[in-house]
Amino acid sequence: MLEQFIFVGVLLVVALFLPVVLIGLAWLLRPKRPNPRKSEIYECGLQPHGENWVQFKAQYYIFALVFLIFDVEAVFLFPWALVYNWLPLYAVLEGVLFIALLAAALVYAWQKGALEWM
Amino acid sequence: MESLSRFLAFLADAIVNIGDWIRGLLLGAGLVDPWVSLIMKAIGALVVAFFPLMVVVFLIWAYRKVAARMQGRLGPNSSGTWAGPYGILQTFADAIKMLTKEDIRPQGIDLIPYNLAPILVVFASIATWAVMPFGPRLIGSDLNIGIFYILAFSSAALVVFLMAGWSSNNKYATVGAFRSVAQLIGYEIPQLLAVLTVVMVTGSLRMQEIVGQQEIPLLFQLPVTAFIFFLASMAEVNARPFELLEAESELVCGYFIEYSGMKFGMFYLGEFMNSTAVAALFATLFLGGWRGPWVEQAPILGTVWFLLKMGLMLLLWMFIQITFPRLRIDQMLAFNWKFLVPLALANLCVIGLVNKGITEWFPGGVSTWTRAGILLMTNVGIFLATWGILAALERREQRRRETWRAAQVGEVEVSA
Amino acid sequence: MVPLQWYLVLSAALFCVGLYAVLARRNAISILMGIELMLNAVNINLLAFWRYTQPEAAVGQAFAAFVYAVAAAEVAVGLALIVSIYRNRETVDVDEINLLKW
Amino acid sequence: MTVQQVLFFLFGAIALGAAIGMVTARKVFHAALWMLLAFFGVAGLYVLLEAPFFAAAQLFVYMGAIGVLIIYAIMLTRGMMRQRLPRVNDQWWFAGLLAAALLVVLAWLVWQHPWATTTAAAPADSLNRLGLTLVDPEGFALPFEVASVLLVMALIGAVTIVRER
Repeated sequence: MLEQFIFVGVLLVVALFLPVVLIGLAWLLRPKRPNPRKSEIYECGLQPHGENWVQFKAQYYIFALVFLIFDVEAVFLFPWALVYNWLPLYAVLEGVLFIALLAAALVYAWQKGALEWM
Repeated sequence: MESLSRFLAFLADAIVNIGDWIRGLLLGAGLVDPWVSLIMKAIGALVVAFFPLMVVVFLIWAYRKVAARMQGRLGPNSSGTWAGPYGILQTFADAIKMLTKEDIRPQGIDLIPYNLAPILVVFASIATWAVMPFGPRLIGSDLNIGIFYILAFSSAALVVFLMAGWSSNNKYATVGAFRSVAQLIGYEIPQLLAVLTVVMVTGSLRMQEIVGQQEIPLLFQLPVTAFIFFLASMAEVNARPFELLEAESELVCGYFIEYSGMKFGMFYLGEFMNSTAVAALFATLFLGGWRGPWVEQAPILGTVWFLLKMGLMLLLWMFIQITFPRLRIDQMLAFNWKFLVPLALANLCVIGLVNKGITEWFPGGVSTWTRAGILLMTNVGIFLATWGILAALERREQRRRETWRAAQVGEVEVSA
Repeated sequence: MVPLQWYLVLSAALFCVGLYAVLARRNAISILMGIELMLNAVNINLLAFWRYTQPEAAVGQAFAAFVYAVAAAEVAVGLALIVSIYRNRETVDVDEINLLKW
Repeated sequence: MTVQQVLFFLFGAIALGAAIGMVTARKVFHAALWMLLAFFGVAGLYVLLEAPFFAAAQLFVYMGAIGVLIIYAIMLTRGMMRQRLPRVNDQWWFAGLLAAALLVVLAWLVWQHPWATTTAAAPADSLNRLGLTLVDPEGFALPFEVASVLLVMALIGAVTIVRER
């Protein structure tokens, strides 16, 4: 099994080096004339004002929360889906119950208005 | 005649045969086995890593040509400066421009995450190609977690956007990053559930086996799943109806606003590479990958079929990208959470029950065609039910709006 | 092959680093990150024992999957509490959050 | 030293180094990034343990979902980061001592215990076995459903707590 991952490891190394090489090449070729006006933060031509602290809504957090729950469910559902063809009917029903509970959570969040963009 | 048929036999599986030839050459040069296979893997990894790069070079050119044609404006071949026949050199000109552009380093950035983000974007999108089946025997590594590996890398890549946005020390970049990640994590869920449906029907996570199971392409067995996957992956790669990442008019450029030169180029490259990967994934999961006529005789044709299917998906991607306007963020999120996710959940449950039901109902087993037919009918049913529910909701909404408007004007008595 | 002890020592080290974060950091989010690290150390242990004692049974893997679920639940509720406290008290410093101290 | 042992040291060093980076980072955002790197190292260890599904799940759940969630939470409690507070409390030296002592004890215990290990290879279909065990009434069918209930409860609780009233 580990032999299969040799290729993945080699590819990951190549994938890491490719952008590094490209950026390094650009670093060799490009002009370097920084000046303070140039390196100002872009704010549509206005003088930048304050930090990048922005109004941030708890809504983002709720979306990430639902995403996390679904992601973890996937860890359980992938092995289930993999052996689906060999499962008896009741085992499939167990999986469906699992998904139904998930759907109930989604319905709850929906009813509470947690999925609205305010 | 003899040599011609040998040449044809070589050509029939050209890429694998070239690989065998190089291996023979290395063995002949006196190298021993673990090193030879390591070198072969390195060559394979280089080919796999450069493949999306090559496709992107072509894709950027094709995108500009198609966009110019469809929107009735000047394309690269008529841009004033000569860019080769049909403007084919335009992408190379762009690449040279990016290479020689000054890299502006804005004030107050978080140096290490800022510089790491463009590298990791390309890293993650190349990494997904490790398990893509290019042909019957052409695959980087047929992992037993195949499709889950791709999902894992595309999910882990989300953090890179937050890294880029936050370390830029720019309000637009921060808001852009947080918004786009909110979109991407949302659309990852229906994509995930669609993939689960595919895994359930094919019974494997291995990419080659998913392709091998598709005597009838899954598009014709599970059209609803394909539809969900297509929409969700359009959103994943920020194609126009779901394009929030850039949103030129609102967020100027999204999370990579402060990047310039080659680092900007990396984000640009990563975006096109992701589109290519998603097109290849759709071709593999729903269009049968390398399957097609005469693949048994000449396995090289499998690669051709794969590329053709991928190209078809990319063309569709371009058409939608060029013709659609952008949605608002609230519309986009509502579309995901209130339409795609419930539909994907219902689809997963119904397909799971019906498919098992077929097995239980016919103890003798059914032919692939009967099963596909029943699944298709189920899909039509799911589609009609969804349509009905949506139409009913729309009618209710319409009625509510009308009564409200009438009450506002005061022309009609409001009746409950 | 890597000896089992190596994995166990490594996971003990990760666990202790996580423990230090939990005990010493002031920011509540850092504390939660320390807990995540400790749960990861537990998972390494579970999978190492699965691999080195009973690779033919799936029990170790099943437990690892349940640890994922518990970690997700913990981080979701924990962070929600922190966000809520921050909204009311304008701080996530655990030394200042002492309403329920006695 | 075999290739596997070298890789073990590589990934172990990534995980442990990033973990130490996490507890010593000055900014919380940097701590979160270090934590993600530590998770990546742990994923590499899972591959060495022939549990590739869990390696992918590590990227998928920890780096994808939990990473995003923690960074969002850091963003939400951002006012915190503008004050210059010491990042550790008064008892940090005691905590460090305790953690080090625990490490020494654990390492000693682990090292001197004669573990009865098997050299059998992991079955190629271990993931299928996991799937079958999870829904087997003799196996983990009940915990499987309870896990779903737990996640639903976590979602409901977290949404209730965090929603703006």
